[in-house]
Amino acid sequence: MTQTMAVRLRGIGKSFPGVVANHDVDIEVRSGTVHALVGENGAGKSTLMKILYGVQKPDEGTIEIAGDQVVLHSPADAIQHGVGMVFQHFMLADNLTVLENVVLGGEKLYGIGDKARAKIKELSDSYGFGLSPDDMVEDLGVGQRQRIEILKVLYRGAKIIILDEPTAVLVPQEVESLFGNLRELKAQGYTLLFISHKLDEVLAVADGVTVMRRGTTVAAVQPKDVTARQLAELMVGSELPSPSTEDSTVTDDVELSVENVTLAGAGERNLLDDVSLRIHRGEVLGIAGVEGNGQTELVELVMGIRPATSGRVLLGTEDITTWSTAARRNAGIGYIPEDRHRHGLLLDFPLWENRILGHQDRPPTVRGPWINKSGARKDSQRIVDQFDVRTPSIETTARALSGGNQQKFIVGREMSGDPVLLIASHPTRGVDVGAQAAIWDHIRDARRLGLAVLLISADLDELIGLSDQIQVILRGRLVGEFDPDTVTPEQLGSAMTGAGEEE
Amino acid sequence: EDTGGAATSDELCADKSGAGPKIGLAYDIGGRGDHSFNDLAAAGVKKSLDELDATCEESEASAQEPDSAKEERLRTLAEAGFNPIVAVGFVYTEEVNKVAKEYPDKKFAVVDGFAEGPNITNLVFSVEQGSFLVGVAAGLKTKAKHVGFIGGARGPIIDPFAAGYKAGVAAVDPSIKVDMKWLSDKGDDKAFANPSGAKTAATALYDAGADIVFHASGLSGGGLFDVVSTKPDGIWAIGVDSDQYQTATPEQQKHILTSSLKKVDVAVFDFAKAFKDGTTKPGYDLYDIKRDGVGYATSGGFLDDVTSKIDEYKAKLVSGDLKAPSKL
Amino acid sequence: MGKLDLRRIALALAAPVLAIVVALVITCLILLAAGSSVSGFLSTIFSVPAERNVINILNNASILYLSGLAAAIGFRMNLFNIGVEGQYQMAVFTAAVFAAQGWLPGPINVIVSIILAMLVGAIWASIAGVLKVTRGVSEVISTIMLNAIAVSLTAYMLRKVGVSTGSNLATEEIPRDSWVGGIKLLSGAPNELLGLSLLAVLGGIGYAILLNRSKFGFALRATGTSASAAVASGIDVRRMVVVSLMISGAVAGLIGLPLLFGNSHSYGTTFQAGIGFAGIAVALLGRNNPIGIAFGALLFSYLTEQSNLLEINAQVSPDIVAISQGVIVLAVVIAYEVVRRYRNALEQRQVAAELSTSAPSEATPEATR
Amino acid sequence: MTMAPEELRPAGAPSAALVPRRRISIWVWLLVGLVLISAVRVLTGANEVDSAGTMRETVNASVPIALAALAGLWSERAGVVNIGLEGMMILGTIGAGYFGYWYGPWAGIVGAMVFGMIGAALHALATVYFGVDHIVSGVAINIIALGAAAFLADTWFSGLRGGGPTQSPPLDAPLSITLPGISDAMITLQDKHWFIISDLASLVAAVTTELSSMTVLAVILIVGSALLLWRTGFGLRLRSCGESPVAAESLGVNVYRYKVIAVLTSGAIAGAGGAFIALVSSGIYQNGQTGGRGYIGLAAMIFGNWRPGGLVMGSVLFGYTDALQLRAGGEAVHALLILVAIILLGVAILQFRRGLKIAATTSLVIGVGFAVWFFTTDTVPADFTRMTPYVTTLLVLGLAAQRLRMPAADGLRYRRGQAG
Ligand SMILES: Nc1ncnc2c1ncn2[C@@H]1O[C@H](COP(=O)(O)OP(=O)(O)OP(=O)(O)O)[C@@H](O)[C@H]1O
Ligand SMILES: Nc1ncnc2c1ncn2[C@@H]1O[C@H](COP(=O)(O)OP(=O)(O)OP(=O)(O)O)[C@@H](O)[C@H]1O
Ligand SMILES: [Mg+2]
Ligand SMILES: [Mg+2]
Repeated sequence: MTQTMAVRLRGIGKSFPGVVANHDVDIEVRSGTVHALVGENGAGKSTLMKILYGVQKPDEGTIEIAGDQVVLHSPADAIQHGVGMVFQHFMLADNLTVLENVVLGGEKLYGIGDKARAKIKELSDSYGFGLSPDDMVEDLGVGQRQRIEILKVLYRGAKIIILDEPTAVLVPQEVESLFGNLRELKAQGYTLLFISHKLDEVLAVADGVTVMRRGTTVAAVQPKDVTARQLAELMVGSELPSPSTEDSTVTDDVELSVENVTLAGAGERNLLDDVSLRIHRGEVLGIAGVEGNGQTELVELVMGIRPATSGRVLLGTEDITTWSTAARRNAGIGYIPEDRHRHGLLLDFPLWENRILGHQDRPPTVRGPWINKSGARKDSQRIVDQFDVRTPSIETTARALSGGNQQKFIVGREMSGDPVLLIASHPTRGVDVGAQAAIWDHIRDARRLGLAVLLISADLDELIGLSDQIQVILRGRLVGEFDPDTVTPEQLGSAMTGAGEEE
Repeated sequence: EDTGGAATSDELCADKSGAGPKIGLAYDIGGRGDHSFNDLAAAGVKKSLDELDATCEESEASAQEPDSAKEERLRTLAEAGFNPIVAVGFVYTEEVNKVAKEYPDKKFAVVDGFAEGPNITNLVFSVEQGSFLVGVAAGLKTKAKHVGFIGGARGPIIDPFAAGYKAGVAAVDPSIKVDMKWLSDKGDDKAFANPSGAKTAATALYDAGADIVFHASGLSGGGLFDVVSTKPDGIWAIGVDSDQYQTATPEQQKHILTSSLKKVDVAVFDFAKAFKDGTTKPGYDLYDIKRDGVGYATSGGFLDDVTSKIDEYKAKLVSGDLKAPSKL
Repeated sequence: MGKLDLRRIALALAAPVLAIVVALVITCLILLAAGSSVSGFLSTIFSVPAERNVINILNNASILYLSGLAAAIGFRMNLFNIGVEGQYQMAVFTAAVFAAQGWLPGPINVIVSIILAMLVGAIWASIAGVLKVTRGVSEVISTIMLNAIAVSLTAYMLRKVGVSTGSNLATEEIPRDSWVGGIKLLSGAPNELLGLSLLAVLGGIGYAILLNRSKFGFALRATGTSASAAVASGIDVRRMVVVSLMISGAVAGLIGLPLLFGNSHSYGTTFQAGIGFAGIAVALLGRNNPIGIAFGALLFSYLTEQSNLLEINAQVSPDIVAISQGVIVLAVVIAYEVVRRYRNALEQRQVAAELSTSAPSEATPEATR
Repeated sequence: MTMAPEELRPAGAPSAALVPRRRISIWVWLLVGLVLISAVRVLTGANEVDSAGTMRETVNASVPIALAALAGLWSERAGVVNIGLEGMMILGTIGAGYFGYWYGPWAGIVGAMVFGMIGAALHALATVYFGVDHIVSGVAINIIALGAAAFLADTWFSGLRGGGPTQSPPLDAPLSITLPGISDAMITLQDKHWFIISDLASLVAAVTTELSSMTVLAVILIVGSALLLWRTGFGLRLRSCGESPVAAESLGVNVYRYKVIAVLTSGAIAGAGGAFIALVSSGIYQNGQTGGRGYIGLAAMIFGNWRPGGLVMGSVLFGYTDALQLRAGGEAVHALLILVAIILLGVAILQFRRGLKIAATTSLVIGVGFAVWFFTTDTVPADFTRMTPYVTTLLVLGLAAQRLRMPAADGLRYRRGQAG
């Protein structure tokens, strides 16, 4: 092992007000390898990578890149040293073209005109990215967006590429092609550092793995020496809970039926096209699909946020097609939105006021036209206790809570008032394993009591584990029904990408 | 040299040594330096300082102030021992009504006002008569048989100017066309402090064929003079309130035919003098053509050929044979 | 908790006080630069107001307060209602014309006129609301345009129905039995507190209750902080936009009434303008909080009243006070921002402390290894 | 502080993002406009509708608005909402008054831009560094500027010959250009009242007669800004701060710096707009002479969909209707009624073809209303002509606003270190 070290971090420490995100972190990454970084939610992985990319300044410790000790004041410095990063949340301006997003900040390299366009084309072609420089980013899907991100890094001639959870939003096939790209890059001498929660993937592609726990590095291992299970135990120190269905609780009573619903879009294609589905009491219906294929629209349609162009929606036997969102909620639909910050919470309001949100017509939080403050407070406390929301008090603003705790509070709220139907969009996205298990348990409990659940998730294991029935959505249409007991993620994946259709 | 308006020296009231009347002067918006009735009032006070050994204190209204600020201004002057107190502008009417009651032994005057009280004198002007005369002048001088008028805003303030002017023109020759433009709906900044609007209006009037334009729009009139100064000889503008020839630039002077005079300075001086003599009278003190309280200016000598004709009309106005209308 | 609250209160108070001091310092620097008398300025501004000035301050503050409330209702919804100005002009004009007819006896005439004014303000504001929700027109633009249109419209109608006295043009005078008498608050003052300034008190209480206690107020605040969350929780945001703009307009309709019924008794060309714009600043200064707006209105009113004397006492142009007022608005928000950041950090630290004491069970790393 | 239109989109209406981007060149719009106006002129015989005089006034009325709008564009493209434009323009007028009086018109322009930048510096400090709500800061700046200008005018101009506490002495205008040969020939052509040809002639006459050098400067500023913002790396960086500052930061762009540059430029341009009002439109400084043009400029920019070509159209629309009512009065505005009716009918047809039945009906009804108004009257009362610019703006926005799209991060708080 006489290879040079591409990256060497020594004794890195970084704290935010009240949080120690990193301490005593040591990492070594050899040139020309794929190195994986794993750890729980909040373990400090992203922070560490941001330090390496110059976004955050470390409080202590040293950074060496290709053998030279460096001080990074901004991403510009990191780029200068050949480091590039693809962030966990994409960093793209929707209203700009692919070209503009790529050349931004690197205008000196090839200008912003035809030379840059040619360079982008060349890169895109040589890696099979299939991007056209003049497309607007807002028109592109997740997979393409990710490729733009990688292209941005390559365009700058980075030799060390950081990818923060690049596979979280990809379907298995897309993951495969991404890994193909990574191997290719490695073969050309690039060094890749990537973060993932999916340990199988990590073992499949990485040459070295560093494990982080509670802000520090706890182990550096070779993939060939460990199993996924051992890796998980290194990460969390306990067994990974996994979603699994118990005995079926499905009844014969249909709670929600969506009948031939179509939602017209602005262009040629319908956002939802002749969608029909039924969910019985006590049943979980999982919807699998690549993001942007109509899941959001389906949820918003059932919630009454978007009106259907044609078709009907029935709750029990009641036709609710023309009902307002408020009426639907009052009729017992609970809603865990996919983006909790935008749709689920009033971040600057205390928890107890967040309890009222979505329940502003129902006791115990309101009384006639008035807010029932004590009722809201009491019931918030109940949720905090029952759902193990970690917060100093119910007077704390929602913003101050960690994502997992925010999500638990939302779940608790949406399960209040005995809903008959729960719409759960990505209920465990971005929450740590503990909270994840708790949320699964709550959904299962409610299901046992007769709740019907419409579950949308990008996490195929979660879908398979929780659902009684899985439907795949593709370009606004339901294209296949699967039995979770028998289906594999790969099968779902091919249905999701339409590969099945072409075969 | 001090020519910008009648009194732009910064120290109008600096000298407090006089033994005559202590005049408190409350201006409308714009205050001293507005080249209009505030300045004229100041000129009247200046004359009082010189001739009546008076002293003074001045204070001006600010834009969009509450009515209580006007009351406060008057009270402050009264408390500080000033007497008489001259309020410049009809906007002070209600406030003088109130405050004059509180200070029954002080004398108040309101320029253009309509206040009532035993110690209040309203100094009012028959501006339609002065405007009638400049209308006559315009009627006599127009070659195009087409004249124009720019008013700040429709309403009782400016309507008399317009009506008198129109009647004056018609008195000479009813076939002469009179075009009217109004700058604003309200007596606001867009009416009386809007030279760019007046420029547009003036250009439109001259482009449409008028060769004489009279303005009654306060500071906006500067826009008219700007436009007329770029025109060939024989194209005229008519000023308002003071003799605007006196304050114009040389290029503009060549085109300022006359001005419709409203002698606020005379009225204010008369009032101060009456105060000194103890002869102030409550009610309305009308400055009309008979008293030479309104009139037309002859600076520049452009009217020399027609002065006699204009004065015939003037005589008829004085005698009451002719009436200048004040409503449009 | 108690100690922390004390600190918070101190922090909350420190911000506005600091802002006022900063604004005064800046004002003095400008005066110095312009060669004006700083000591004259300070002694005039901080002179004890006479009783009649106190009354003026209260009267103007109550009018400003109504204007501030009107603006604040919009702000709470994240709507920038610049149209308060036009709304109150339309409203007070209508009320003046109606009340002058004397169709109804005394107090009933007043009450109906008040309702009418609120209605007109609401309707005028609703145009902006409807344009926003049906056509997506930014309320910033539409209310600017509506202000200008209101100016033309009231001037036009005034010429149609007004009577001119001397140079003044005004609606007919309201019958004496519908005048709302003043309240003799201070015996030494010749002037009185405007009777309808009580509307400000009622408005403030109503606003506080509506905002903090009612479902509607909750929906309003929720929509204001996150329209997306409001939609998801079943709040009809489009309806909220129209309704809240209408409420804002209705309150705006009250602005001119204390003056109309207590002072001028008619609406004319000299009726006070510009209160709507001042209200925006007052609302921002008061952070859209009912008590904060009261402080803001009193402060603005105090400064304006004291500035009346500047010219006579200190030979300083009263316009200098506008600079102080603007700087105060800016300085206050900056100060609050600094405090807010500090508080957020405090809260985060508190949360972290809480977490570290209650050791999480399933996340304990050493459980199996 | 204004609410994102996203949640307010009328039910069923497509989001701006989904509407296919089909950009019709500004030239096409201008041509269509010209043909329509010419047709209306010939139809109604209201020749003032597009006489050279009206056109020249239109240019003069449009330039300050366009400069304000351009100022807004700079700032908002970098993500800073600038409602303080009015204040920066006011500072521009007083700067132009002071420096213009003492050192001549060009110094006046420079002084105005510097004064505008002082206001902008305050705005940048508050919004960029302290994260203050952009609207609050803008409103405060408007108040400060109004007071400061009044105070300075009193301090600087009292006692000057021709000046006073609320106004400066008369100011010299910067050079204006007339091409006598062309100008006269075109006027002759205009007076023939031929369809299209005379209209074009009056247009040419308008820009060859007493064209202010500041108008030329404004055109250069607008074209230059368009090129700078859309054709250079600098512009891309600046715009990216308004679209996604975190993305920009993650690529090493110093977002604060670009925002500050943008806001300062915005202030300078707004100041230039103030200079135009003081030096060219009025020839004098006066308190309150901006008359809300900063706000109108903001409206023109929004109207123009945050684009240079669009804001010019918005400014011209406003400037034209404003100039027309003052210059030509009731008859010409009356002729506009039928123009509006024709446009509305056209819009109704377009909307109907796009399947927007309710919108189409609304347009149709309003259009017919205007047509009826036109055919049953001879003139529009003066009281209503003055509303023309405002009503037109509302009307046009009502028809067009849904297709507007502001920079994605416009008005949002941004703190350094947010990337990731
Ligand atoms: N800008 C910040 N301000 C305050 N706290 C922060 C900030 N960024 C991260 N943290 C905190 O630092 C800790 C580590 O966060 P980090 O994002 O590095 O975790 P992670 O390992 O990437 O988690 P995940 O798997 O969820 O992405 C968390 O407690 C987080 O709340
Ligand atoms: N989003 C954009 N991406 C790339 N270039 C742009 C964008 N917007 C404008 N431009 C270019 O910037 C310049 C100015 O834009 P503007 O929209 O004002 O021009 P335009 O003449 O109206 O363009 P068009 O004729 O395409 O409508 C034009 O050259 C235009 O092509
Ligand atoms: Mg992370
Ligand atoms: Mg364009």
